Amino acid sequence: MAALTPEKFKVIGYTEEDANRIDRPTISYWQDAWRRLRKNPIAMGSLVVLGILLVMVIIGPHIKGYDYVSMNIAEKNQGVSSKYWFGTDNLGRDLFSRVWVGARASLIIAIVATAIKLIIGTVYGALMAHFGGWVDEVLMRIIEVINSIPSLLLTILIMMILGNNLFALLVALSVTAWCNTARQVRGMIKQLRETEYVYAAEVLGAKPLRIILKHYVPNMLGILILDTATAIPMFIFTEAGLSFLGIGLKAPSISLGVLISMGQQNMDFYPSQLLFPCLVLCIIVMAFNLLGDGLRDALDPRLRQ
Amino acid sequence: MNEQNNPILEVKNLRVSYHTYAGEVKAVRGVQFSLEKGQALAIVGESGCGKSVTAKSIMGLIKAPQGEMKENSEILYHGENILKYNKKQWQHYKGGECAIIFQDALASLNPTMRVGKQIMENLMGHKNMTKQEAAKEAVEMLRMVGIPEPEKRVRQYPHEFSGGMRQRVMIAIAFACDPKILICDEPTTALDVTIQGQILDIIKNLQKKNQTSVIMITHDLGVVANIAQKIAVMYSGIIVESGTCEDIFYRPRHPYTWALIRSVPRLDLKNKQELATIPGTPPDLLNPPVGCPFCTRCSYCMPICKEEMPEATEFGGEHKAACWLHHPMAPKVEMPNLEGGEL
Amino acid sequence: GCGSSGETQVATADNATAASTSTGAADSAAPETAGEVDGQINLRAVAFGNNFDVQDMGWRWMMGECYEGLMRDVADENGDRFEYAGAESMDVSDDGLVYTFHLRKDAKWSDGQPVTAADYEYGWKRLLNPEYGYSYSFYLFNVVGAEEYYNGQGSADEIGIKAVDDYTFEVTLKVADPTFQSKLVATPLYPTRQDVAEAAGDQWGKDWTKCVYNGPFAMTNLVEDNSMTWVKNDQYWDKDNVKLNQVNWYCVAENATAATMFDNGQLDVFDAAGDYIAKYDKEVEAGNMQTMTTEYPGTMVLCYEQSEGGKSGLMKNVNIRKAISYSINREEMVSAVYGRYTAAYGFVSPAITLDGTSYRKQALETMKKEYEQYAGDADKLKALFQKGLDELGITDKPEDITITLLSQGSATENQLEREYLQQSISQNLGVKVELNTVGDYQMFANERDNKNYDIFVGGWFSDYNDPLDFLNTMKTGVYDSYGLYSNSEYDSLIDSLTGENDNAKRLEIYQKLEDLLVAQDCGVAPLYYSDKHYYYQNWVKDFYTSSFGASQELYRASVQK
Amino acid sequence: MPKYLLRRFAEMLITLFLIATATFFLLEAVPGDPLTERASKLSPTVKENLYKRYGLDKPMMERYVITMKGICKGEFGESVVYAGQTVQKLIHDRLPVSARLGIQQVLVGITIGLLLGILAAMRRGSFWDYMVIALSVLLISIPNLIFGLMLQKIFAGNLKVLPTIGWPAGKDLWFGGWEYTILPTLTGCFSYIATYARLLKTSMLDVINQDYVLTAESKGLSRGQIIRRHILRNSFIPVITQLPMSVAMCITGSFFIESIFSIPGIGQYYVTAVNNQDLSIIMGETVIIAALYIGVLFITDLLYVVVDPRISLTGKSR
Amino acid sequence: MENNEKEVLFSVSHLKKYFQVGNHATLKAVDDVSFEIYKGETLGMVGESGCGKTTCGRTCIGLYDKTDGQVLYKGTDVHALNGKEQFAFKKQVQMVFQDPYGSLDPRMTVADIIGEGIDIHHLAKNKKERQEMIYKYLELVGLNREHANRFVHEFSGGQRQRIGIARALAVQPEFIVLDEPISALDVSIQAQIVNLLVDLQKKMGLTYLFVAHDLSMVKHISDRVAVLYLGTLVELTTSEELYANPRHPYTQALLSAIPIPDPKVEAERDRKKIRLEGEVPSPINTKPGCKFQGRCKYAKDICRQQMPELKDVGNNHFVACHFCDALEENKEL
Ligand SMILES: Nc1ncnc2c1ncn2[C@@H]1O[C@H](COP(=O)(O)OP(=O)(O)OP(=O)(O)O)[C@@H](O)[C@H]1O
Ligand SMILES: Nc1ncnc2c1ncn2[C@@H]1O[C@H](COP(=O)(O)OP(=O)(O)OP(=O)(O)O)[C@@H](O)[C@H]1O
Ligand SMILES: [Mg+2]
Ligand SMILES: [Mg+2]
Repeated sequence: MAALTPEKFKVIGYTEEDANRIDRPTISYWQDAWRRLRKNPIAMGSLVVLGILLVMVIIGPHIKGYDYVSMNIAEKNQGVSSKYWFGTDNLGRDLFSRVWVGARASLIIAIVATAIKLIIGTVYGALMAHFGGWVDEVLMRIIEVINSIPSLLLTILIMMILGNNLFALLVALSVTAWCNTARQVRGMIKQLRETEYVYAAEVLGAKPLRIILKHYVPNMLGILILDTATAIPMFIFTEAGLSFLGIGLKAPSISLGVLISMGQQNMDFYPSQLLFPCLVLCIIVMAFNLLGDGLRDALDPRLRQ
Repeated sequence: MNEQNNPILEVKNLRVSYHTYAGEVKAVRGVQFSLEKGQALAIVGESGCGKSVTAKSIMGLIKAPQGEMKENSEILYHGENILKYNKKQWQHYKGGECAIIFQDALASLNPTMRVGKQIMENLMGHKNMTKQEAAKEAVEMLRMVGIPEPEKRVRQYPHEFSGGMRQRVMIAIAFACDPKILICDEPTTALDVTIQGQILDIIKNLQKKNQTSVIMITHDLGVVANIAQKIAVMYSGIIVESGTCEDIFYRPRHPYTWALIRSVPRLDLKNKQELATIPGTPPDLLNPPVGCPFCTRCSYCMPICKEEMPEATEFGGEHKAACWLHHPMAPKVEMPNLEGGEL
Repeated sequence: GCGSSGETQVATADNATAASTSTGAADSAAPETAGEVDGQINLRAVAFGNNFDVQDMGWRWMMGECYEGLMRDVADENGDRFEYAGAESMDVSDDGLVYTFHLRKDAKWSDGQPVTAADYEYGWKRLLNPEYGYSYSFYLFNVVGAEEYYNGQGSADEIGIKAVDDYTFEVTLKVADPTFQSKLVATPLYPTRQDVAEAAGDQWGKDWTKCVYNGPFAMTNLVEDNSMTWVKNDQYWDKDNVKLNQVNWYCVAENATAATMFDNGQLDVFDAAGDYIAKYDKEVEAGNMQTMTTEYPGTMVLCYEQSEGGKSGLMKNVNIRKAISYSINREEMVSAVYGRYTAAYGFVSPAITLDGTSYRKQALETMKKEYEQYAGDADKLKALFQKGLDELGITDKPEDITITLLSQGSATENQLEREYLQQSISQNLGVKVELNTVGDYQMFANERDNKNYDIFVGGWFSDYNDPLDFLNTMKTGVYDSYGLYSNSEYDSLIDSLTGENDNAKRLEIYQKLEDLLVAQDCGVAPLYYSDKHYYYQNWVKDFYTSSFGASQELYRASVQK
Repeated sequence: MPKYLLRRFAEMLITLFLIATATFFLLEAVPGDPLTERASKLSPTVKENLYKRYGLDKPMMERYVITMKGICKGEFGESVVYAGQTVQKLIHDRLPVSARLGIQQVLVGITIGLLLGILAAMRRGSFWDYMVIALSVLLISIPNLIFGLMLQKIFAGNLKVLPTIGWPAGKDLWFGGWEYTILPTLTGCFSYIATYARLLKTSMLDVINQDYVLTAESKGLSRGQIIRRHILRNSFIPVITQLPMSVAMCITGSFFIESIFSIPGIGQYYVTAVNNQDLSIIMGETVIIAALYIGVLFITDLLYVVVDPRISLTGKSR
Repeated sequence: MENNEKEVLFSVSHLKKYFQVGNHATLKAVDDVSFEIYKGETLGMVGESGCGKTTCGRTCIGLYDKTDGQVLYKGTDVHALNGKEQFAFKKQVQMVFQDPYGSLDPRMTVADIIGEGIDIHHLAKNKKERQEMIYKYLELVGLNREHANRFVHEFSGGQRQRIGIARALAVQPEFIVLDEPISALDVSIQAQIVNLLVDLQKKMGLTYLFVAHDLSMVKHISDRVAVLYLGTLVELTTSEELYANPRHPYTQALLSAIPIPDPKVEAERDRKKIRLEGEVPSPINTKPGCKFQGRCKYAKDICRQQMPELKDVGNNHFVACHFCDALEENKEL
């Protein structure tokens, strides 16, 4: 304890500056969220895993130098070896290269489908919330109808109508998925519309476009990001499911789904053909899911202070 | 006040921290007070100074892993440290010995459970009543807190009640098992003055009738004046001054208390006359100042205040204040006039 | 009938009233509950059909066991042979035009009624009835008045099909036709009970409980997509030779499931494919089970879109077709993709016999010689392809050319097959091969009929034992489904067979036809000959398959546990 | 109330009508028709007969009117692909099978899912929490088919404790032959386990932070009592919201399960029908499934009211 | 303050604002309210929670559409402005919101929040000027420049409310609706804000509509006070008069219920407090007659049948009660 000297007992009062000081560093909402995300080891782990996956998806197919389509009947159905890290498939193709090519396709499909879902869903939801009244009713009814038709029917029919191609696949994947986004966006905007800061902007004379761009959109991003993080694994997974019905990508294009469905048919004999694609799928889905959980926490306004 | 009656509740060196993403929030930093039977203690202080956390600590509601009760913290109920209680004892203590009323009655009542059942739940848990007895008793409880047609009301859900009535239900729940201690965490802040009066009356009457000790948490000095015998003034996780009602209102010794009392507009003030204010904002509990927490806003701040936490000085009776101004070396400062002007 | 690739066992067939034995023991559609009857066999089907109309040839593999026609294709260790069944004997007039069948007098339907010539007459005429639109009506077009009736020009009474008396059945042909006899084992020519069929009305052939049976077994229970039970038909004339008391069929879609059941002994027979073959061959070696492979009259071929040249427009050129055909290593494909079957260089399957000997033993696979010049030589193949391009006046480089391969199915074999073809062709010819893959047969047919392809894998599974059944499919206008191969020389050669009774001459013409189709025109590119490959438990005895009757021959099989 | 029911009913009918219309035109948009394959071998006159028989010769709008009229009368017509197959027959033969499978799946799946969800929520951040997350990701990432086959191999193949394929019928249709239903139910319930575990966990975490849970705690209730009386019911809204989706999924989504276990349910037939463009059957099944879905939606709305007294049926819908 | 020729800024007559809730219920948030606001004054508006204060304020400045009645701002109807006029109107009339946490967009920096009005009304010629203006307003409300680039969640409640005030001031309005600007704040901070507001009013000649339920604060800041009960105006007079001489039974109860922060006074008063019976009724589907009837111990038949008019009882004092004169006499008893 420092000695108590008389100087220390001179009234000096306070300064405005000190009184109003904010000790915390200046950070934006996103920095804040990022900081919180960074504190979450699980989410960061997922992020790292996703980073590694991303790298592997780009360079993975080239590591072993095997082309993923050329067959080599002499070396079909090989197990794990130093030559073929994941073994080969039943036409003698290197499974390691194929898995990463497949993961790449799955990811791209999922990302594009998510983008479609987000764009359509956001616009649709915004329309519902903005116009309200009978427009809202009608648009809502359309969503209801789409949701009531078994999605399997929609998917298969769309693949039939548009043919078995990538575009059809994307449409089929996102045809029902956007409904949920639209609902969320609608709810969010309806809620935002009643917030005091939007009223404040209105009092200031802000035009609707300004309110949308400056207030609605930034405040919806959290939800949309979360939506993305959950939609991507869902699409990867749904696409994999379609491969089992024989619709989906055409050879030589492959996705994880195609690999898994091929692997399934050989699982009694060459389990590695099923194991590796499944493993990669699980890792991707798990990473996105855990990241999504982390994001939910990081973006949750109730957890901030 | 007298030595002969042992305090029913004694809080010693209570320290509670919350672990958040940003770091450790030291919400309560060494709170100390005692409460006697039938007494009403008011804890006042601004928002975020740790009043509710103190109350929750006494109720045993600090939850790991976010919340952490620091070592050496002691809460003695009839001389026994409740922090050492086992599960059984806790269950008996909570609700049976000590009850709490939260500020937001709507949020504090389970929206999906009938009001009567929420009262019965407490009765059945602590008084070993049968369902029928408890149901009857619940009606009585509602009648006691002045809810009309209690027979009908027990079968309703909280959202069918008005704000004042919900708060009365909370009171009924709290009083259901005749607790020895009642903690009211800002029970009337959300209510109108007319309803607020009714609620305070009910609490006061029940307190008198049952000899219950009350801890009233509020930042409304008017409410404090109405109900309390003892007052603890809290600032930034610390009790800066405590004493009897008269002590605090008429002989306050801490600059914060001065400022607090003066900043309340009084009806006898002249129109648009400048009010006394406390400048600035309270410190951040994430990194509380080493010295006196009030030093950044205090007109009497001295260099020592920024360096070291002052010890509590006693002024006779139970009146204590923690301020360097009462150190012998400090200049003599009188409490400024109650009227207007900055401190 | 025809199939695209692989075989789909979806069936359609017929029958009659008040099933005598529908006291179904099985309350549960589950395998093991059907009480332990001695002598029962458990079999698997990939899918069940629900057409019991014999004339529709729907459920051939069932019809052979529950129904019976004039003759029966009987298999034993010596292969198939046709034996009299519903008929005891047959007289053929010297000009080969009039066939008189003397029916067996002890043949009975499962409800105890005798099988009479009237039943045959009704069945045959029903086959020709234009209202029903049976696909196999053409079997009888050579009968006097038949085609006219079918096309709405004549009446049923004018058809040369007559029940002379209860047990004498007479058929008059327009021209002599040596293949007629081989059609007699086919289900469309089975008898049908008029009273039962008419009583069932719209439900005829759709509701199995309204059927009557005249074969060794009678259906007693059916749960769609699940299981089917037959019991021995005690009204059957040859019931003493039928050793099995009950046959249980299970609908098991997944090979893995079937293998599990087979390993457990829940299935007695397993038609393995792919890697299961290697697995079970080892078991056979160890004496844990038995195996059997028989030829089956089916050939899978690569079809080209020859009417308009396909999506690429190239398929009209014979050199291009040949280049594609020769770039496929059939031996490798058969072993890598299927693990069974035989590489094919001809169209007619070895299972087809002529005068009792396999047609393939009598006729060369004429394409092989040219194929061997090119096989495995990418430069030569490219040159051949280029030659075709030059002939068409196309200046595109091969790498800018895309050939579309239409395919269907999602089983491993289907996938491997199309990827193998895609790889082979694109590697050898340097062209791009695009896959047009559809989920199922219905869509496949749509795509095919809309000509959204250059090539696809098709196949023909013969319905009667004569090379003509294969070769006739490629005649202009017979089946549009085979890439629309059309050659007037080929057509006139086929026509010249009409009325030709001399088998030697016929063989000569058949050879010419096949040479023209496969070697010269490359109208189709044969890939492999189909076969049947079964594993069965050691306790199963005398289990055979027949080429033109039931796939699984249970008539004489027995179980000795 | 009757007024509300009436309005609700009318709304359902409108939705059903829209669904039927949408389905009809979607099917029309698909190239080709169900008779292509069958007709390819037939002569033109016979072909004509065939098309006439199924009414496919009429112009689209006329067929639309006919179809809609049929639906009003509850007649969907006969299958074009499988002669003799009608929607009525499907409902009679197959719907009960699917229903039992679905109910068992949903019940078992939701029960286990909810238990895991409670475990994860109560032990947030612990080993158990992560186990539940990992398990649920695993369960939804791996296709049903693979699980089904593996279960089959293990329990029916290696251990021989359960039958490989089959499904109770006859008098066992609803309450017997349990051993047959174990594996299919298990296979099917995995995805529900995953969904509901995560759903309940999230919503419980929301509820746990509510003030009334603190109130409950301050009454001295035990943990179990708090969960049962105060947390669970209040976390059920999202779970209820998910229900209709699960019900819709358990009918068409059982395709693989029905196929590997040879279960004669409606799901398998539905996929076949869609692939075959079997118009009448698709229409029929779609309308039935949609009606079921809408019905469940209605039940969900009732459940909302039961679970949360703040929600009123006749008030604004959520 | 006594001179009657003060300029009328807002003239509200028979204003009604109903909300449609649920299917057929009407919530009468503001039911036939008339008053005037003079230029340069502060009109206080008190009443319990949910009595329609916010709604009234918002309807006055055109944020809500009215159901009936009229609001004139400088003689023009607020609800009948065309786009351009409305834009100009919004520059002159501003609002400070009740909740300092909810009224600031969490994704914007303080500079952007204050700058929004400047941008919308093109008050700054260039970036630099905008920046300077922002600094000016920040300092005006007692914050400093370094706060400009921070996000609102870093600020305490009082600081946030000051940001809200700066935002309103940035468009240089003449009139500001202060919708309970202090009720969410700490006692120690409340005084800061009130001082600031009084100070700004003096400096800029602003007119305030000050909404609050804290009567002591309202008395302190207001020239005149309007008391609302369940959407209707029950009493309107100068603040001195109101506190000295409340005429409406509700006002009387209200005033007597305010707890005084002085134990002795409080103990004294406790016995004299008027205790209202019952609960505040719901504004949905109210009964005819005086809205206070259910809780008023003086209620007679007429109160149940007829809504009392707001009438002048002299001394600029308006009361809506059938018996206010009788009560006046009874008071002494
Ligand atoms: N669950 C929690 N997690 C993190 N920090 C918390 C939590 N609960 C309270 N705190 C922090 O502890 C400090 C004291 O909070 P407390 O609720 O006791 O304040 P208070 O005095 O009751 O304020 P008020 O008057 O607003 O109720 C605050 O800074 C608050 O942010
Ligand atoms: N947008 C709205 N839709 C429906 N009802 C509303 C709406 N806004 C307000 N109300 C209702 O109108 C009544 C008056 O509300 P208002 O917000 O004006 O009250 P207030 O006096 O400002 O209360 P507080 O003191 O709580 O802010 C309340 O009953 C409220 O529920
Ligand atoms: Mg608190
Ligand atoms: Mg308000």
